[in-house]
Amino acid sequence: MKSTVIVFPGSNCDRDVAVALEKMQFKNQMVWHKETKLPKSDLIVVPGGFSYGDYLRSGAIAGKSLIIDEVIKVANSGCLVLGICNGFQILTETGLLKGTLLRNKNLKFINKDIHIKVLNNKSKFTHKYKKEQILKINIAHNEGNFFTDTHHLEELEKENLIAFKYCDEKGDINEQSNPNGSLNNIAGIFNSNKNILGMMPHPERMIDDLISNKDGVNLFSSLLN
Amino acid sequence: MKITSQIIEKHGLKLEEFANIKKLLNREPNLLELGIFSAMWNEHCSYKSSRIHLKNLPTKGKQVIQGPGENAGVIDIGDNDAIVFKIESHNHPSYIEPYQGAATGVGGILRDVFTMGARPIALLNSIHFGSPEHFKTKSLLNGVVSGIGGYGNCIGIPTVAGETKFNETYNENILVNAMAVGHAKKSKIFYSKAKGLNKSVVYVGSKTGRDGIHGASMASAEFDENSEEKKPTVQVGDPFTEKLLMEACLELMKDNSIISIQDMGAAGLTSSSVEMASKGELGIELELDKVPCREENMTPYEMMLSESQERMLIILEDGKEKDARKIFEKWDLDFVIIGKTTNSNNLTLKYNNKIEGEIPIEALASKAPIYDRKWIKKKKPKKSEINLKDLKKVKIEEALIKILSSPNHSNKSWLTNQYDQSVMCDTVLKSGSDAAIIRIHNKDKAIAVSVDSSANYCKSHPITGGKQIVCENWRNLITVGAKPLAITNCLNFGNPENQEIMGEFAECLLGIKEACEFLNYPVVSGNVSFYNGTNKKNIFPTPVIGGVGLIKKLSNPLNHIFKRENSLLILIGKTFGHLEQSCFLKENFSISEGMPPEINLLNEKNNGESLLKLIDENLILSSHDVSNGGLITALSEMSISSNYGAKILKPKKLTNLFKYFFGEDQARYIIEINSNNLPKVEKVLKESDVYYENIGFTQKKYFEIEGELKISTKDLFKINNEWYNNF
Amino acid sequence: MKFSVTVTLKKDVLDPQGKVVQNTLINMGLSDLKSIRQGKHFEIEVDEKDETTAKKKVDVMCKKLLVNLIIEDYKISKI
Amino acid sequence: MKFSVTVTLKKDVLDPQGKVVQNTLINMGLSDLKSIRQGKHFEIEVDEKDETTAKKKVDVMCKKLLVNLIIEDYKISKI
Ligand SMILES: Nc1ncnc2c1ncn2[C@@H]1O[C@H](COP(=O)(O)OP(=O)(O)O)[C@@H](O)[C@H]1O
Ligand SMILES: [Mg+2]
Repeated sequence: MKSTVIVFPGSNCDRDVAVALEKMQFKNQMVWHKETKLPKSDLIVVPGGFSYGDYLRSGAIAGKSLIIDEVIKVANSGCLVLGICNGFQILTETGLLKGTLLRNKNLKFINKDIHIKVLNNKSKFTHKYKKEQILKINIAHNEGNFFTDTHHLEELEKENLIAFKYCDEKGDINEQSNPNGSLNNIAGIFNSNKNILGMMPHPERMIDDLISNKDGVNLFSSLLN
Repeated sequence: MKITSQIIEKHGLKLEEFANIKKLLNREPNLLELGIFSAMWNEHCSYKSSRIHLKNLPTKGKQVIQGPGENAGVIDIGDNDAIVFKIESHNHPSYIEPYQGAATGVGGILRDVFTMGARPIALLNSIHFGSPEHFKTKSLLNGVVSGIGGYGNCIGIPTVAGETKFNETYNENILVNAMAVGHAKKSKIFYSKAKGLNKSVVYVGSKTGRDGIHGASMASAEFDENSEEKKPTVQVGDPFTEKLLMEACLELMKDNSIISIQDMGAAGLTSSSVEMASKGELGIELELDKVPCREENMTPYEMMLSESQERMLIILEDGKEKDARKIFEKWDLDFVIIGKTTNSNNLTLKYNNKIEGEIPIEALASKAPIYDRKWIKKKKPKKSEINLKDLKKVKIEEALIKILSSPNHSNKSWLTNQYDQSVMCDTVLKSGSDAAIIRIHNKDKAIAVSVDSSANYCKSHPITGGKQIVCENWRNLITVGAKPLAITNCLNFGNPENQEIMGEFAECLLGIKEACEFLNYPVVSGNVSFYNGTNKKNIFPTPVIGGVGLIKKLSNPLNHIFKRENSLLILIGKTFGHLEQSCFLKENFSISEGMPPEINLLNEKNNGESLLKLIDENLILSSHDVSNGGLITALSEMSISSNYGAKILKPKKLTNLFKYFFGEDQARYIIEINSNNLPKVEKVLKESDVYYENIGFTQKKYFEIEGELKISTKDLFKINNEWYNNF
Repeated sequence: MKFSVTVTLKKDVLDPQGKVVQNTLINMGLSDLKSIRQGKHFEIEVDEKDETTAKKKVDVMCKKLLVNLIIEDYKISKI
Repeated sequence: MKFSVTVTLKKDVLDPQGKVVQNTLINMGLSDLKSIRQGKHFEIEVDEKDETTAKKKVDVMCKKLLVNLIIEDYKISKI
């Protein structure tokens, strides 16, 4: 499997996700945002961080960079695209994913390990997880408060396009287990084709027991076959 | 323009100093030159009041690659790996504008570290606020914390450890000290010393604006009613640009184009160019019209004194300009050759081809004033007036709850959850324990880092206080299994022109020196911040120690959290029951007189090294040092974040329960061990002649002292986590 | 020619920031506050003398970058 | 009574956001852009009929919370 990580000025989880991909045996390449061509690959990752300092709106400026036109092209032709954290924000700014990410409801940056539930394990990104599996995973963001219009929200729920929801240790999805105010506790969504996944939590931080746990491993291994 | 005494005073210079300047120049300086002298000769850059004391600190050791004198200290951790680190204060700016002040503090210290060729891998901070009830405290705390997070999170370097304290002594003068730690190849460290004639001096990074003009002088003057007027000099941090600057510099450092590199920190272009030239014993000529400016009509004076952030000065090898420029252009940063090195030994400033200022480098550097300020010894403090009968008026349980729920002891996750602690994916142990552990990327070794201070101890007896902070810092590294290697220090004090304050400074340094020498724990970098206080009210002396230790093999990282049921608890070190200066007396009786606990360096070293031996032999499940709040507080902390509590047996040779449980005697640790390992553990401790006691064992759910108290660990957690909920 | 652009969240979009600010102000005793909404403000200068053309250019900037049309409204005025 | 408040960075204070936005717009081909500075905008409604008193109340909100007087200027106008 070949993967490509897009690097924007201000990306800072680009190395982290590259390390994870390589550890999972992807053949990975980094591509600078000023490039106009993408190498042929099976997976494109838009990494986390603070592209352009999150100035204006997080993801807005990266959403206008040269390489993004290419990302949109290949995404529309079915290539797998994974946006993590700032990557998720960028994907919503490009329109590849609908909705947007507002400021956390407590107006503070939040970094901690939280729990999410796998709602849909019938996708190329999640099939190695069990349905309703609870993962412990790290979040680190200022704007993770997912918002969209009622129509889209209904579609997400009905078409099973919600990948993950925030929950508690036991799997309960409620206001207490919602760290940032996200609509319906949404932590990650697919596009209608399910070849694009945007998620706020950081799976690349969960691949090593010494550092955290290995709850992110299956996301990468799902993508391998 | 005629230089009047008013102008001189405005520049923070004394008339004698001005006379001295005239002598060095053989003439009157013009305004530009005066500004440059004021920047270089102020406390912040010249260390004029502290230098003769700093000289005495131990700075050498097998582990030291670069001691004080460069942008940051460098130590050797084997296998061609080096650790680069330093701490710096940003107290005054943070009081005026907490968010930007703290943010630019973080930005500044990061530049000191990546200037030397290191990729920053961890950030720490030591922040001190006034009383929690003071009307400014809440907003200052909020601002500082979001500023620290705002900068570190954006640039993508984990903020992993620190300390947060409240004390009314900081009501009008908070402390914000930031420490950065980086990793470099030992064979690729970059220094600021210029070499060679006619080499290009290159300006890279952000454009120069009118920010913080005279910031360095502000950091060196006491606050007064007029300090509000100094507000417009606050700088705004731009972590995004700093990220670009960092990546660009690290990219350029991959080959051999750089002769010398220096960040523009306090006193910006002035101090960076003078420092490079002075270390290289060269002159430097700058063409100021070439300086990239953000605002129109900036004068040479403004350009030389601006403290705009995110800028660097580089001296390049011949012929490397083109490739270097390409790198900076790729990162959308300015890259302009603004001058060259010369053999004139002068700082020569040209503007539109006219010489606007010319000063001998040595007048600014080696000939800057040095003061041997008068100081007086601290008298031994009064004994505290508490008798054993009064102690009995409180219950152990109440006293414990008071400590655990106090602002100073409350759980800090409210803060630390606002910092990205995990980015870079090498944080093995986050904040909350005695020290943080950061893995060296791609290797199975790690460093441990911690910052510590004890203003109350230092106030009551500076020498002991100085020793204590070094020892506490050393202990904090040991409890997570690291061999302490070296420290950086940030010395936050009041007005040095006051003999008592200068005495506190001198004596704290004596204490630091003695402890560092004994523990082979040299000082490799640091920073001094004087004039902390308002209108003659000086802050408590607050030296802060930042330590780095090495974990050679990262198989089984340790922390302070109880691991299982029925393991044995051993207290290493002797308990005398020293209550003076303790949290117990402060929180329960509002008594703050008396001596801090005595430091016995011999025991300190022996106990610490013996514990490291036990850790190396894999005999320890968890460990924690005993410090503020005494044994009982340390034990509760081990229970709070765990599923297990403890049952502590009543000590046999007990004189007084309060003294035993709340005393703050030093050089003590609590360890949790598997009971099967007791013989092995005892053997090591006995062989090294370490005093120890078996104090109890871990159990499920409850924290208990036989016959005295029993609290569920859940309740302890709640008690400890309530205070910050108001924020 | 100079323009000011104000960008506000659409009515039906949750404004967490505005809400917190409102609560804070009320807690501070400023109880007459009925509502507060927070948005962005830009001051834009374009090199163009004709007002209609200039305004059009600013409008393009808004549509292309400054405004997230899914959640935000905007207003341009000459200053 | 309703007011709009615009909050802008003081002259000479670095505007990192404005700088990045400006570069981006120019890179996107909107080269007539001479300058752009970013600020905040509030829409505030207060329960008070007298304009002077109402405005004073808004002013208090600005001074106490909404504006960082050290680096920002502000302007209140009735809408
Ligand atoms: N308390 C101290 N102990 C040891 N070294 C110190 C201390 N204070 C300052 N130094 C050293 O003096 C040098 C100059 O410090 P400073 O002016 O703060 O550096 P910078 O110019 O990089 O900000 C540095 O090498 C620093 O490590
Ligand atoms: Mg420096």
